[in-house]
Amino acid sequence: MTENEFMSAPNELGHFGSFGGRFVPEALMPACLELETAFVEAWADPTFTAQYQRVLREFAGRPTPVTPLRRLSAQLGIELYAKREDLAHTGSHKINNVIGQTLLTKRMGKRRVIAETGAGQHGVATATACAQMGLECTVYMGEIDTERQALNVFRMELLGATVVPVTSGSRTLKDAVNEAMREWVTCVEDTHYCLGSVMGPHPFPWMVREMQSIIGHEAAAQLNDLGVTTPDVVVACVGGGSNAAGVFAGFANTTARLVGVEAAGGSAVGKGSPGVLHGMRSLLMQDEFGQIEEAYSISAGLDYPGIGPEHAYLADIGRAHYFAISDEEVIGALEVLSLTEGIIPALETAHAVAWILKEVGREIPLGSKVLLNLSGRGDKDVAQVREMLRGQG
Amino acid sequence: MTENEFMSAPNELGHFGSFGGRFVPEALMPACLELETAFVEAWADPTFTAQYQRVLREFAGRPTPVTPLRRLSAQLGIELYAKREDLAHTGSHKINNVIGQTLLTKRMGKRRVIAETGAGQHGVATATACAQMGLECTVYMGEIDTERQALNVFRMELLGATVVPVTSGSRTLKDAVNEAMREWVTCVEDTHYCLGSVMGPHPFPWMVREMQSIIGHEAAAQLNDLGVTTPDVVVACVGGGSNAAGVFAGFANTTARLVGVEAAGGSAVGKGSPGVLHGMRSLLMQDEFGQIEEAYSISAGLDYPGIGPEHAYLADIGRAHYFAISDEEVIGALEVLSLTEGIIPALETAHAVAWILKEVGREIPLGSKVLLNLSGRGDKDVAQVREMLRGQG
Amino acid sequence: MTSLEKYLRELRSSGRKALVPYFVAGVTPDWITYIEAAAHAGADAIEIGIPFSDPMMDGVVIQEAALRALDAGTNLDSISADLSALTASVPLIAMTYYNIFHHYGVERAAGKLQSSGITGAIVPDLPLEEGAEWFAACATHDVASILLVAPSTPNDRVARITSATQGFCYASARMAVTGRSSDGGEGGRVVERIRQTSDIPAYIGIGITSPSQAHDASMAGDGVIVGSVLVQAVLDGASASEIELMVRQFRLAID
Amino acid sequence: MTSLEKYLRELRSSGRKALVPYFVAGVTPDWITYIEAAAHAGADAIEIGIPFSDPMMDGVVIQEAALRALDAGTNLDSISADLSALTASVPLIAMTYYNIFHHYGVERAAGKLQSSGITGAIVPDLPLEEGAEWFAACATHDVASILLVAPSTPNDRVARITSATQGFCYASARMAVTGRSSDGGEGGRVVERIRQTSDIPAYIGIGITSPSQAHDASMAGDGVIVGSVLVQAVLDGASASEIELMVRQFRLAID
Ligand SMILES: Cc1ncc(COP(=O)(O)O)c(C=O)c1O
Ligand SMILES: Cc1ncc(COP(=O)(O)O)c(C=O)c1O
Repeated sequence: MTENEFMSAPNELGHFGSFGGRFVPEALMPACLELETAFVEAWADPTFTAQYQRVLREFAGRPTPVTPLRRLSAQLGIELYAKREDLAHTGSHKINNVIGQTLLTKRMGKRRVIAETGAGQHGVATATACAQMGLECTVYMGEIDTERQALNVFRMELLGATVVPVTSGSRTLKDAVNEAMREWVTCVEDTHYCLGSVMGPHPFPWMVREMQSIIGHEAAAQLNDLGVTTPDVVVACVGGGSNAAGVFAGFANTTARLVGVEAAGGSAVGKGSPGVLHGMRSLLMQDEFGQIEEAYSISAGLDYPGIGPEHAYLADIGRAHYFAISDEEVIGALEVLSLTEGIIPALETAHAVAWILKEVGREIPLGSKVLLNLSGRGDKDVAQVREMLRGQG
Repeated sequence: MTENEFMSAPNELGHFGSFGGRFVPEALMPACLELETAFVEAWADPTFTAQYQRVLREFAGRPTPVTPLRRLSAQLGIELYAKREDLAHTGSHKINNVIGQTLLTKRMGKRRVIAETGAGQHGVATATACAQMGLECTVYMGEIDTERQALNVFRMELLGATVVPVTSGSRTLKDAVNEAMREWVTCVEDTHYCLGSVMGPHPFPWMVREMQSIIGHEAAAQLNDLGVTTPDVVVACVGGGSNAAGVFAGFANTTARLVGVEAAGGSAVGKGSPGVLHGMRSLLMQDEFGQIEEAYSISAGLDYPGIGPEHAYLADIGRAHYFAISDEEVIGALEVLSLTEGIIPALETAHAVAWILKEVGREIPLGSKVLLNLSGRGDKDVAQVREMLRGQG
Repeated sequence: MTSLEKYLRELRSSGRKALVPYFVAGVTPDWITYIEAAAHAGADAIEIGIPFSDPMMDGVVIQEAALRALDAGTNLDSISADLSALTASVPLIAMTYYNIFHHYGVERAAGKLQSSGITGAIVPDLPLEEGAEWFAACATHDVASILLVAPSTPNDRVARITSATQGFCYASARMAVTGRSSDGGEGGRVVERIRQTSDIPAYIGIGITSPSQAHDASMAGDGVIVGSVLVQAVLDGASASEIELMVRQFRLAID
Repeated sequence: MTSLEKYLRELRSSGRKALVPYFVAGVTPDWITYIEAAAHAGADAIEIGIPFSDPMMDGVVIQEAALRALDAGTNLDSISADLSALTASVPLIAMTYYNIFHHYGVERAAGKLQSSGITGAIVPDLPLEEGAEWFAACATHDVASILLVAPSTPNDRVARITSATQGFCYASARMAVTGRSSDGGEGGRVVERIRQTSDIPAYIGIGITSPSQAHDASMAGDGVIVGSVLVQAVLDGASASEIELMVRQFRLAID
């Protein structure tokens, strides 16, 4: 938890530049303050961080390896490495954050966790950590998503969680967050809200980034072992931005170029403007009157109209750069990585892959050393991809 | 590759006691001999084993952790640990063997790999390793299995493999092995047959065991780090027996009791008798005239009427013990592990879990230190389990 | 002191408990008639909900009404235009989420409220710490920024909130979003804690759905806010005179 | 020397090329009539396939026939019983997979073959190295154990095989399972390599599906084995006289 020039702690209001903050109903303010205090104390407590690291090691399979993607590198004319969050328990980086927050829940003496989920990755991860630690767990999920991702609903139920279909608004992720916040108001006493990305009110964006920064710190050391002192480019997909923030954290104060890749249909940096939603001031997709727009992406995990406030800030100051990838480009990238490297990435991750494939020789000079954060595995998406390829062919 | 008293190399004919051997058509004999020589040389070559270990580390995520299952331990009154092969790339231990064999394929100068698969786990693992190494790959899969496991077929295809539906016989795993052998005859020159378990003709049972023994060796060291010098019981599910052989190898010459758990409908030790099939003499389920019987199990990976010859031998000399678990007991065990530890196991693995749940206080004295080989993750089975639980009401 | 606060303090001095009904702007084409009806029935001020796509503090009833209003194309400009037809002279208080004002531009938004005859604003997701810009804009345009105190708010925060709130202090009767209600809630205790720090009028709201609940709340506080039950009636197709009748029952209960 | 080998060596001395048709026992209720027909048509010995559930060396045609026979309840005992009705006097050679004999008990199985009038046995999945028990049992019961040499067999192995095989040495014409065929195969080269090590009669089989292929093979070897094409005809419903005609064509081609 070193003090960085870039990606250090936000100010006491949770501001990253003009972004972040804590835009919550007064009823939740004490819980946010309590959480901030608890997090700051825990994160400075070697006993806590050791426990966090132990659970990640013993239970979640950390450290995940860095894999040199040799065949794809040769084809592209760059040196490409993948940080393998797909190998973490439950299949993505989401577990890192969730283990940190559930441990914190126990430390705060709370007995119950609520969470929102879109496709179900964060929900499954939360249900998993709660089962492992013996916490009660309720997951809010848009009704449409519960239908699209019925298997993930069943997975959460197997893990002992209660899944509540959210029938308000667009009945997807954005509304699941609204509903989780509404519910949190009624049970802050004994319940922690385990937010799934670097978003929401302070201290969530900072806390989740810190709990994901293990990705970047591991990767930096592992690349070093592979002879790469500093990569030229670090690339990650961005939904809320937690995997990106996690990997960026390991390289923020190096010369590495940091690149976040959004879905074209959920491109808060590309198409958004500053706004306030879900407890934070950040970049949001919204209409002329400030009504939040529906995101649409082929990948449920990037289907969010906002972005974490720290990313908005990093974009603002030019420390990180954000690009958008269209649905059409994603499937091809998933196929290329599967075929040449034997890794079927999540559709979310495939956005980052697609950007690399597209930009070699342009944004990525030939010969560059590139680190791809392979945020998750594609098993969850295989049925969908199959349908889509059938549709095409 | 130390010389053990138990689980040392078989004799020059590939015999483990009266089991094993090389019962193949003359046309395949030279290939088996060539493979044996190549394996013996490679396995004694530090460059090769280092490469094997490097790929497992960098690509497949080894070492997989040993997780203390604290909540379940407390409930059961034993000390239970899980070796987490579910966290290996592609979701099970199958990748260990496949990486060894594909590296060997390259070393032998062959350019192509064929494999059999039942549910598709070994097929996906083989397709994965072939993609990673740039080998051509054809997978034989019973026609019925290609229908039941259409998503795994698609996965293999995404990874660049050709999947050939086998229409002969019962159109399941047993026939896929037959067909792979038939095809191998026609292409032994440039093609390696990557068998998926500790079965088939010598050197496969030995070679696959050696390539899986990394499970047991890692686990022994990891348990030691957790303060367990020697576990009292080591438990693994048994289809062909590769994950069991792999974990047993780390404990064969300790006082640990070794337990293999078969599916009641595929119980070669429980219901079988000595016979010859697929190149080996082992225990087989067969009728009074020596016709091989169909296995039936809820879990496709245990749906095999035989068992690896070394297991037949270990059963024979009493070094390992084999029990059978019925389909009905499996689902409950899957639910218990999911609920109490946040790990949804593969249906195969759930057999081993079920045996533990059932035998605590009987075969497993209270207070025992038990190592469960958690051979694979349940994601592949979740749809099936959901249907079954629905069926129950 | 803003005009609204002056008015409400005088109301209290007169011994009258304040009744503040809430309606969602734009929920029907003739939503203005509900405002007129409520004013007729004796409302002392009226909360006008400006619909937002993601109403984090609202329960299903108000969510549904907001959605209808948005589908009908409601926005700050259309509301302002609609309000120009209002004949009743009753203080109006805007209630919405911060993004609506933030996106419109806080200065411009406060001006718009003023020019629409709105003299107060409740922005439940804008806490004390983040409000400076908005509060300043409101000050310029004589719009009272009304803050909430929740049952969970610690005492030191109550003091800071009551010293910043204008018009009145909104005492949240329960840890819940709008619309939920079964018991009387903790409004009385919240009001007590407010009074220990300030003499600002303290109104109780959130989950007040029956006249008898309103009566109890008015015993503890200086006024009551009644929302979801009215909005539900509107959603169910109530006429303006039916709404007038409902508001009158609340009026009777607290007088 | 087994009776079979003596007989086949004499056949060779007489200058006659051996024709060995193959049928699956039990494939039809009256399968014995095919054996009679083939004997009539000039077969010098007949291979009788004992069906096995997992025929690893067989292509689709023989697999299908084996499946039909198994479905009809065929087993070693039923075959033996059926054979007792055979009138033709032609050497019979059993062909099956090792598990059939292994499970029956090798001693008992060899005795059963003998008592059924079978004087040779081909067990393609039982290699030299694993055969000792079976070979010994066969020896006791005057059953010739016939071994195969494949195109891939290295020379030193060829020598060991030819010194162990009895009756004849089966020269596999190609690297394939039964039934596949397009070209002439490598049978000639395999026979040459067999002859460099032994004077045992060498018969060519695997994939010989036409009389002209049989003719070519008979030029190189001492006999030919013809299987799948006959089994296919049986599966297609050929009558015994049609089979007789087919075998006669092969006979003509190699004489
Ligand atoms: C594999 C994977 N990658 C990325 C994301 C996007 O989340 P974030 O931007 O917080 O990393 C998700 C969300 O579900 C995911 O499952
Ligand atoms: C997870 C898992 N465990 C066990 C098995 C059984 O194989 P083996 O007995 O060779 O370990 C399989 C086979 O597919 C499997 O997928």
